[in-house]
Amino acid sequence: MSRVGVFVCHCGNNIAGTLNVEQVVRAAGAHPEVSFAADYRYMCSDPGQELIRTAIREHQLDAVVVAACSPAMHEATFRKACAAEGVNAYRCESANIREQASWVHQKQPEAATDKASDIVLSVVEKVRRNASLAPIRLPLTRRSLVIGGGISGLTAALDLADAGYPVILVERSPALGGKMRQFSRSYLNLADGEQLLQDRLSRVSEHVQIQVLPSAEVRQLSGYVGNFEARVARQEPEGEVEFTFEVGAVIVATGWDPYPLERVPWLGGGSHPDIVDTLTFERMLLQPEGLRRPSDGRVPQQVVFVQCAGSRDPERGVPYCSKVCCMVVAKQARAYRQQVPQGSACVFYTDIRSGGKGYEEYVQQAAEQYGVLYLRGEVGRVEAVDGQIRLQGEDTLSGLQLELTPDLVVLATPLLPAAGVQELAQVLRISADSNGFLSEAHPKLRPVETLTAGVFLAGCSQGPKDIPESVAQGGAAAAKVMQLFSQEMLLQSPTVAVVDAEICSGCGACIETCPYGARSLSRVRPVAVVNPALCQACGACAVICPNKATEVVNWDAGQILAMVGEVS
Amino acid sequence: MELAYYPGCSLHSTGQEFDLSVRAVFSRLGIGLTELEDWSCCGASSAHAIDPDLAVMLPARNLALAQRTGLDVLMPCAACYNRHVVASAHLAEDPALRARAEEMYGSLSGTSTQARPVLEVLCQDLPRGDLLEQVVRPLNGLPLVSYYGCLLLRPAAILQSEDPENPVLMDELLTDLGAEARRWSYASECCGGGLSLTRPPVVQRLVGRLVEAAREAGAEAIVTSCPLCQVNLEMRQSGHHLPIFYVTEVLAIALGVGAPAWWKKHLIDPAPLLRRYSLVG
Amino acid sequence: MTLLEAVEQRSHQDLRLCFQCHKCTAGCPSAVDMLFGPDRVIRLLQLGEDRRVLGSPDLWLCAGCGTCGARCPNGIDMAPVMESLRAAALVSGTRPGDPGALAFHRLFLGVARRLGRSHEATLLILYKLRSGNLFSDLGSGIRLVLKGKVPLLPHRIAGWREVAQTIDAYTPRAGEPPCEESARSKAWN
Amino acid sequence: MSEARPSALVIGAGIAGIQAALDIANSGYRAVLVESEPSIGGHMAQLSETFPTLDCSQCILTPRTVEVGHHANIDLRTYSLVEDIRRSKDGSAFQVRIRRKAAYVDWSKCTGCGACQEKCPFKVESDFERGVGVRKVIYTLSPQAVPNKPVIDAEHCRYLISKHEIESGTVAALTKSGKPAEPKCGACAKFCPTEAIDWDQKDTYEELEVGAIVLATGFDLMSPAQLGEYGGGQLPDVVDGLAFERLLAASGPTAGRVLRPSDGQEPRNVVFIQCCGSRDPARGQPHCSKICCMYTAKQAILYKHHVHGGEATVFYIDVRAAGKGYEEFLQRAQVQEQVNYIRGKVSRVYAENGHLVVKGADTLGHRSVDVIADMVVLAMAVQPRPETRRLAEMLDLAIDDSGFLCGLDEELAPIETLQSGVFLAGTVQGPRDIPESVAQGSAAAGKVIQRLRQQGGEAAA
Repeated sequence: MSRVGVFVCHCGNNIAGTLNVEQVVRAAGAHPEVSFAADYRYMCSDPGQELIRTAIREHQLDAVVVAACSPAMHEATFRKACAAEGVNAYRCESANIREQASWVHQKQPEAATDKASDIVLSVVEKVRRNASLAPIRLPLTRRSLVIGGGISGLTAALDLADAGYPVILVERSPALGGKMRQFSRSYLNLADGEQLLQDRLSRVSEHVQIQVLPSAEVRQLSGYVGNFEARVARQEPEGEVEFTFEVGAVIVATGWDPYPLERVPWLGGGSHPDIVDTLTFERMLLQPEGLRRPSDGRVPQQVVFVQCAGSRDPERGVPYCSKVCCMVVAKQARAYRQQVPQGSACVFYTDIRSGGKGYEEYVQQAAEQYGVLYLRGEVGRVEAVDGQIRLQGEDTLSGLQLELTPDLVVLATPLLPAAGVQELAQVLRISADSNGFLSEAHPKLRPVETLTAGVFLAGCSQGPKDIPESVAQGGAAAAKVMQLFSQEMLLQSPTVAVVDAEICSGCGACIETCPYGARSLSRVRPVAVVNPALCQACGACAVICPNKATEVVNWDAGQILAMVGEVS
Repeated sequence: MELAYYPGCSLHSTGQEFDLSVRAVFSRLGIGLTELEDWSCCGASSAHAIDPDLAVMLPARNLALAQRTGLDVLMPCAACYNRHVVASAHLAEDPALRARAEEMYGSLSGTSTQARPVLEVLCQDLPRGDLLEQVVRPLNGLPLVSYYGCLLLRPAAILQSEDPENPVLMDELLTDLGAEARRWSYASECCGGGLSLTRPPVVQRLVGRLVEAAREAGAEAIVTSCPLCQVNLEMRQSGHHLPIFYVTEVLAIALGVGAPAWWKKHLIDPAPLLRRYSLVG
Repeated sequence: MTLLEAVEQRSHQDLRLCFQCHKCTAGCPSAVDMLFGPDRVIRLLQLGEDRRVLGSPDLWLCAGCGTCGARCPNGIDMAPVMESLRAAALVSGTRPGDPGALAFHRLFLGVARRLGRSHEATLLILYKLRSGNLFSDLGSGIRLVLKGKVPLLPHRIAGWREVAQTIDAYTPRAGEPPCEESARSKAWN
Repeated sequence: MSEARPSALVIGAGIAGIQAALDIANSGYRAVLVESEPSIGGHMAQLSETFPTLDCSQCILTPRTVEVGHHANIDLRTYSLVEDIRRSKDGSAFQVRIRRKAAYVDWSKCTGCGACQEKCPFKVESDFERGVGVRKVIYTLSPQAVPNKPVIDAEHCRYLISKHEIESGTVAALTKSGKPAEPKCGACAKFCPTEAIDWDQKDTYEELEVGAIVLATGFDLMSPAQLGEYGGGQLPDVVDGLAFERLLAASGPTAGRVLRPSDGQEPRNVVFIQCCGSRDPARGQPHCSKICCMYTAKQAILYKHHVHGGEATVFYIDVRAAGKGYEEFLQRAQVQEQVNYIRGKVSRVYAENGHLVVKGADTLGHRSVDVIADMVVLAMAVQPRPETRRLAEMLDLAIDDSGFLCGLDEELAPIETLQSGVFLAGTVQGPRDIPESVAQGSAAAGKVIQRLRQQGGEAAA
């Protein structure tokens, strides 16, 4: 006989606005093993938690159900409160009556109330059968793998190394520095990209804590947070050499790749040597003899920049905004006017997105001080006719139709996720969005984490961003790793799959079905074993097992049947 | 207090009530006014229509005359006031133009006289308590809206005026005099006075909207401090018969120096309204 | 010098700062009657469409109220810009976008030139005669005269010659460069 | 008070400061988190939902605030101000003086039961509710406040005012019947079950030593009263973006119903005006406030969800949807949710016939538009909080033209400052959204951990 406490949260109006909270309390209180039931406005608040703790003391509760939001939200909060009063954390469960009842049945308050009562009672049935457990403790390796040697990867590596943690820095190309190395200059600094990187590059190469592997790629990652094993292949003159590293964390900073010009044929991409992308124009600005156009080496007198050349164009290009182009073009147009004062520069744009520190002012200066002409409107067509570029566009602000014959057209094409990042994502067991950028754990509050513990993101691998944002993200990812490495041991949830070796026949069905690679055959005898660090308790093994030899702790068949019995 | 006085062309014709009420009120308040000798037209609102420099050079003559008096110049007409202040600013910034003006009219510096609008002198120079002591006939809750128009407020940086989007001086004065200053959104909207003769349809639209908004705010009259606005609002409204007062006229009533002579000059006779609120006779 | 640059110099306004937010036009009391509105006047100047600007009635529809300047995020006051554009239109010989308005202003200054002050009765009658529109708006004029607000006899001030000289020197004539001081000095001497 | 354990000072407990403090604390170092308001969470606690996922702001924030409140390595100092900071002689540490404002409530006795707030008879306009809601004179910012301990607003408390009058002699010390005069009211004290009300509480001071500092003092919105043409501060149904958040929020004064302030009616037409004071060097701030385009799109969507058949119109100059999933979110607002986007700035908002007339223009259609609205929402400029300048002077940090703090190199070292050991996080450096602020908070924590490790202090196990 357990002594279960049930606590029903109003969640402001999120729950109490739809369903009858008191009725849920009464339904729960009628269960023979429920010794106490109450409701409160916000269970997650300090007084709400205090209510739980007081009830545990006063009613000698040994299990707790909090009927509130999704367990992903606050289960940890409530388990902590229970543990503080001596109730084992795993004897505390959340019953989700918000996402699963009040939010989805707003128009049927009575049915929602009945459903919430059922949910609560089924969780009572589960929790009274829950075992008391202790977290699993795992050791960890305090070394990290940083993939990508651009500005965000370099920043992450240096931050970690400066904090005293060794780093393996893997870079696909032969040299570190990433795309920034090709930049003529940044928006705010006068020096070119190479100069700006110099300090970081020399510190990385000299740092005792950093081992750099250029021309290398990560081929495989096995293991789990704190205890990964990475296989890295490096191209050397003699052929491919493979290295294996034990690391505790991985930072993915694979950056971006340019969009092929041929994919914007309506803007003449690929049809004329004087139609170039912004990255090419960066290099042109750095030519020692001054700016020359590719076709005949003449100084271009009229340059047209076309923004959103493929971005914000779900039909023909990519649906997303590439974020940096507005500023890149403003910078390039200014630089062009500086190098060729008698030349004219105009920019076709849809919206100017200069949201960053000093950016608005920077673009205003381009128009005011550098005489760059901004034309709001789309370019209909760019084509080469008899070797001459013709451009048709409209200035929607004045309504003027424009036909131009520029000497040079610079297309601000989209930023693409780095080539090969999809395969890498599979290797690392992380996910990517529909555009191919890697997915963060939460778009607001966990921007540099992934859903795979121990794997972090930085810079453009997650989506287009500019230099200061990439630097901040590199630093943030490093901080997350430092946090991880500061733990003495890693704590892992004990509610994982277990195998009853007496029943297991070693058929291997569960090994095949496990999506996390957490199961294998024992080396000692023909039974399945579970690596608890990898197991995510999904239960696929329990379903597939023909002999009912495997179960997830605190989610056993008896519990699930009791829960179902309560509902039906 | 002693001021030089520049009535401007309007106050000698369409804006006579303004001239009369200014003289009456200032005399009652003990502020001496000496008309600037041989003053000339400032060019408003045609000089700036055809040449920016001409719009500076015509006021420059009056500015030179004013320098010789050593007194600040009261300029009730908002257009004249605006043009003179803007001209002073241009003359201070453009040495060539200034040299030409001085060659023509004599020195523009020496004393620090400046143009002053009526409202500012009444509300800022004069202690409010002193003014209210002279009130003999509080305005009995007469519902009014203040209308500042454009030229007293803009360009604010040059005129050093109060916030053009939310001016308060006139409202405060009217409230203190016992009137009920109604809130409305049109206190500094343009009435189109500058286009009154050349584009009557444009102006009728603008005035119509102002008068309707004043009615909707519950006002029984509009109070202004600009002769262009006053005549424009009276002449171009249709069907509303909403009286348009100069601020000095309203003040004159409160000070007991209001004269029926100038009510008769209004295109829209305010006497019936004043009778209803027991403010005449 | 482009018209854009000449106007910027003369009006002391920085038109290149304009990012076409349209706040000026939204608040302009005359905009609904304009062909372009203040924001597109700037835009056309930026694009070098000078003739369309100089010939537009918009220049003559600006009431000079300064609402645009008070609200512009970039601090651009269109009233002086319009002033400079009108002067530029006159010296360029472009057919004025509103000949009636120009005629009125010339009459106004003509009266001031003769008297040293304005005289509304003279002006009203001359203007209505000249515009061939004698009866369109005469009602209110007559009402003003009957109210005794418009003195019928003009008064000439002692210093009228100074005023006349000033007006003569600063009235733009077709063919003058839009912003050249030397031409002005000639007229002056 | 200062312990031997190396520690860092984090000033400002908005999301950036919270993230920095948690990351420092979770790495085993002590973080002293100072917040001037009675509870933590910053502006994020005021938001309804967040873009582009429409996650409930309070729901994703509360786990973090609760974690801060219970964290063994975080010393929370709410309702407190940093009075002084001095660097130690060897440069490695900082001496910090913190003033805790008198709350007139003994928090060690208070259980947060809320009886005092229920019984307090006086209501005043609430800053947290941005003027569209009220609070009691003894108050917490929200029911989920961390810490959930109330403070008394001395300026409006009847008891404290009358107590001061008696003590200063403005009111006779004896009543007519000859008894000593008693301060009036005191309802909170009468009903407090733990006798936690302390009428004699004074400001208290604390000195401590820290090895590093994170500045995360955040932002304010420019006051709508500065834009007279929109009727800001004069027309009750013209509100700023944060006020509209409160009207959308389930925990807000209208319990999540969009009701206009003047008469409590549901607005059928809402106009949103972007760039109010931003991108406006002539009268506001030269900078772009960066977050408004997205939160306006979000508010328009949420409004349309709350008020079926309601019309939402957005006036904009450029829509700046630069961020992951932002462009797609904007498309959703325009296409699926049918929010009416008009490119052009509004010149004036008039009050007319009990509604508002918004006079704008459509630069693309080349026409003027007058939109009749029941409510107008102004996306006011993001600007630094006043105390930021004071802290910058104290620490000798660089400030930009808008008053935001400058990073050592705004591009390559945005977190570090001219002063070693002093780091920046969040909007104290310039306008930015939540994920950027969180990333900066973590990055600043990384710099702090690095420094504390280099100084040789071992983290607590």
